[in-house]
Amino acid sequence: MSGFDKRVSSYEEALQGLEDGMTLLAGGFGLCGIPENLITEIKRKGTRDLTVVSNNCGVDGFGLGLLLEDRQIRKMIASYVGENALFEKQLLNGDLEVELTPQGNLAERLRAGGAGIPAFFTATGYGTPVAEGKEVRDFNGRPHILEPAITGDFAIVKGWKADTYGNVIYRHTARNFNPLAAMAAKVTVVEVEEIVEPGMLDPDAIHTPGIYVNRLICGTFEKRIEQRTVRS
Amino acid sequence: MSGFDKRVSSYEEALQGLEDGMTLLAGGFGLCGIPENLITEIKRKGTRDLTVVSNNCGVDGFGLGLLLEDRQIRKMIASYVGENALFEKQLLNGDLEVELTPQGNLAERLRAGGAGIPAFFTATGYGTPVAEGKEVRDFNGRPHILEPAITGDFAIVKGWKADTYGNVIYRHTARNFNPLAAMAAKVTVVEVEEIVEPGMLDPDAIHTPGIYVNRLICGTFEKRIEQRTVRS
Amino acid sequence: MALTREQMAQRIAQELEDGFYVNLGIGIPTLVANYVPDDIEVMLQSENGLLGMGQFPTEDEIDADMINAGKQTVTALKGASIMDSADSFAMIRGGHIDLTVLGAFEVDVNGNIASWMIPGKLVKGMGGAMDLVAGAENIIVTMTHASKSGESKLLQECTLPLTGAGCIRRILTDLAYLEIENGAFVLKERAPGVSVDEIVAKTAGELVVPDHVPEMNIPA
Amino acid sequence: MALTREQMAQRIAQELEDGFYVNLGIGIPTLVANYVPDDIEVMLQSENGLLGMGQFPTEDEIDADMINAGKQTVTALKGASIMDSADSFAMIRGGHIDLTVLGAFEVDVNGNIASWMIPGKLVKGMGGAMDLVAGAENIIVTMTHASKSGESKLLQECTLPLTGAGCIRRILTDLAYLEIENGAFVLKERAPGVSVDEIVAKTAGELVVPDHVPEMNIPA
Repeated sequence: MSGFDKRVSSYEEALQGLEDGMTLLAGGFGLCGIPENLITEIKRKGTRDLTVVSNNCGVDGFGLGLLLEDRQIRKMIASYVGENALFEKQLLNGDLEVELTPQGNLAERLRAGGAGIPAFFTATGYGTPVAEGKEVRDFNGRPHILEPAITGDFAIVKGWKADTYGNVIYRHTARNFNPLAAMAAKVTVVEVEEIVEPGMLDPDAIHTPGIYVNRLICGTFEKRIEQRTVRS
Repeated sequence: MSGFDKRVSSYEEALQGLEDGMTLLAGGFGLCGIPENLITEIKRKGTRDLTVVSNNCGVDGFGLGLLLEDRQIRKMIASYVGENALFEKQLLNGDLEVELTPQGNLAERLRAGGAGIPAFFTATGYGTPVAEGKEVRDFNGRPHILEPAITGDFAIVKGWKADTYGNVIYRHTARNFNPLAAMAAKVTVVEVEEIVEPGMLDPDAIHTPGIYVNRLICGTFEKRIEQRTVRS
Repeated sequence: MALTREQMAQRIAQELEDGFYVNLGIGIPTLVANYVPDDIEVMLQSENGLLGMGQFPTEDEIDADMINAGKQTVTALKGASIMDSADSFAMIRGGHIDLTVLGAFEVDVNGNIASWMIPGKLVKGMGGAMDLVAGAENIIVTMTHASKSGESKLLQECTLPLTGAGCIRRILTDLAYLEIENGAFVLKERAPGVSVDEIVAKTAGELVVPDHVPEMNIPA
Repeated sequence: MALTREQMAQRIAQELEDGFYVNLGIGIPTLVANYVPDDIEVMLQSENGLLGMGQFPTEDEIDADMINAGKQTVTALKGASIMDSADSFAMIRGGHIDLTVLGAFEVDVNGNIASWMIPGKLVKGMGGAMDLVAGAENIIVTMTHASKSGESKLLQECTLPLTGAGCIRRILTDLAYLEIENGAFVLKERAPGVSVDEIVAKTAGELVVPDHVPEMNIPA
C-alpha cells in the first residue's frame, strides 16, 4: 500500500509547507513527549510569526524554548508558561502574545477540533478571567461557558512506535497532548523512536490511527528531564 | 488494595440497585460486544419502565430483545432499531417509545456525559427531523445543532479482559459503545471473559480505566453472529 | 443502456486515489471495493470502529468480535486500527475520510439528501448516515436515476425527511454522473448509450446540460 | 498551636476512604500521600494522564516518559492506567475523582477560589487548576489561614482573579477546618491549642461559630 506509507526521508521534508504565520499544534507536557527534532528543524528553517498551541513552551534552550531565541513565536496558546526567562522577557516586551487556557479546556478543544465539534460547554473557567466574552449557560443548575475548538495548519507530534501506515503508539505519560494535536491539524507530522511494518502493532492498542498522520519520521531523542526526583 | 477490587460474586449482586424507571446505558453494536449475561439478569430480575440507551435493541430472543418480551423497556434511545418483530409490534401499539439519534451523536453524547460536557455543537442532523426543537448556530459558515449529553443510572458493559481494579480491555470491534457507556453512568457494571491480577495488563493499552468501573464480573458468552459472511 | 449495479460501482471506483480512506455504505457502495484499480490502494473504514477492513473471513477465521457496520463478519488488514464509536465518528465528523459513498432515496438541487425514512413505513433509524453526510468532505451519492415506476429521484426539493441538508455535490446514477452547482444539477457524463433526452426526461430538478456530455468510460 | 504542613496533610488524610481516586495538588496536598491510613488504599491521579501514580523512582527506575503533573519523575503502580490529556480531564471534569486537594491564595464565603494569578506579578498560567476545581465532586482547599503579614485568606469576597466560582465547600487551614454553608464559613474544628478567638480574628469573611468547636484529632 504505497499510498499509505507515511514515511519521509528527512526532517526538512517532514516540515515542507510550514510557512510564516501558520498555526502549529505541538504535543508534549513540560519536556515529556515533545517532538524535539521537529522543533529543532523549525528553528533551522526559521519559520516566523507562528501561533503555537502547546500546554507549555519548553525551557531556555530546549523544546519550544528554542523557537523563542529568534522570536519565531508570535502567539502562544498554553495552560502554563514561563518556565524560562526568555519567555518572560519577550512577554513583558510585547514581542510575544499569550492566550492562557485551562489545561483540560486546551485538551478538549484540540479533540473537538479533530472531531468536527466546533464548540462545547464546560464548567471549567466560569467566573474567571478565562470566561471573559464567552457565552454562559446553565446546565443542571450550574453555569457553563462555551469554548471553541482549536485546529491548526501543522501538528508536530512525538510518538514511541509507529507502523509505516502512521499508526502510532505513545509510551507512558509521553502520550499527553500528542494524540489530540495529531487529530486537529491539516498536516500532522509524527516523529517516533521506531518504525515497524504494518501488522506488527496490535490493532486494539493503536493510540493514533494512521488516518490522522500525514508524515512520519524516525529520530533519536535526548528526553531531557525537568524535575529529576528519586526516592532513597 | 481491597478498596479497588471491583469484583462481585454474582450477577444478582452486579445489578443490585437497578430499579424500575431508571436509565440504563448498554454497550454493543448489533449483537457484537453486548453484555449478554447482564441483560439476562435484568430479564430475570424483572426491572420495568427502563429507558435504555443503546445503538440497537438486539433481536428477537437475544440481547436487549429479551427485555422486550416482558415489556421491561419503556423508552429506547438508539440509532437503529427494529431488527426484531416484537420491537415493531410494541412500537406500533404505543407500548414502547423511541428516540432516534444519529450513531455518531449517540456516541459523542455518551462521551460528553462521562466527560462533564453538558452539550456540544455538531453538524450532524442539521436540517433533519433530529434537529427539531434544537438550537441552530453557524460555525465556519455551516449550521450546527446543539446536542445534549447523555448520562445514566446504570451502565452494562461487555469487556474482554479486566484486572481486579476494573481496568478493561475490549477485543476488536466488540469495543464500539462499551467504553462510552462505561464513562457515563452513576454505576457501571462490566462483565468480561477473563479477570487478571493488577499489573498483568499494559497500562498504556487500557481502554476503560478502573475509575469508571464500579462492579466487575466474569462470565461466559454465546457471542451470536448476526450476519455470518464468509469468502469462498 | 442504464448501468448495472456493478458498472455503477466501477464508475465510482474511478474516483478513488492512492492512499484514500474510504467509507462505503450498504448496497451498491459496498461493491466499489471490488473495483479498486490495481495500481492504487485504499483503506476502508467501517463506522462501528474499524479502519482497515479486509475481506470476509474464511470459515476458520470467523470471529464474532470482528464485524463491519453492516453487522457482517469481516477481517482486519495488516495495519488496521480499531477504535470506539466516538473515536470512529470523530474521524467521520472531523472530515478525515477522503471519500464516502452512500445510497439515497432522493437528492435535490440544493444538495439535500433523503435516505433513511419513508413516512408511513416503519422508521428503523438513521444509523450513521446523518454523521456520514455531515462529516465527509467528499461524498458521492449513488442510486438509480428514477424509481421503478419511473419517478425521478433527482428533485427540485426533497419530499422525504432529510438525512442531511446542503451536503451533497456529486451523484452517480444508473444513467449519469452529475454534480450540483449553484442550485442545479449539472450533467457531467452519460452512461454509455443513454441519451441526454432520457436523462432530461427523468430528472425532475433543474438540470444544466452542457453542449457536450461525454459518455462514461466503463470497461467492458 | 498552628498546624505544621505535615499536620495539615495528616488532617486531610483523615478524609480519605478506602477505594478513593484522589488528585493532590502541588505543595501541602502532595504530602497527604504520606499519611494514608494503613488500613485503606487510595489511588492517585496525575492530570497529565496517569491513574495509579506510585513513588518516586530509584535511580535505576528513572524514566523520562513517566512523570507527574509537577513534571517530576514518578513510577506507576501495578494496575495503573495511562491516558491522553483529554481522557485524563474527562475523569476530572466528569466528576469521577473522589477527592481533590489543592492550595489557594484566597477563598470566600460563596465558595469562590483564587489560586493562580496575582495581578502585577507575571502570570504563568492556571495549568489544570480551573478544571480541577470545576470538576471534582469533592474538593478540599488547604492553605495557611492568614498571610505572613497577618491578612486573612478567608474573605467575604475574593480580591484576586478567580480560579473557580462557587465550587469550594471545605477548607483546611493551619488553624481550623471549616465548611462553607449558606454564604458563610462554619467553624467545624480547631487546631489543637488554637483558640476560637484567634480564628475569629483571622477570618475576614462571615464566620459562624457553633457553641462547641472540637479540637482536631492530630496524632502526635
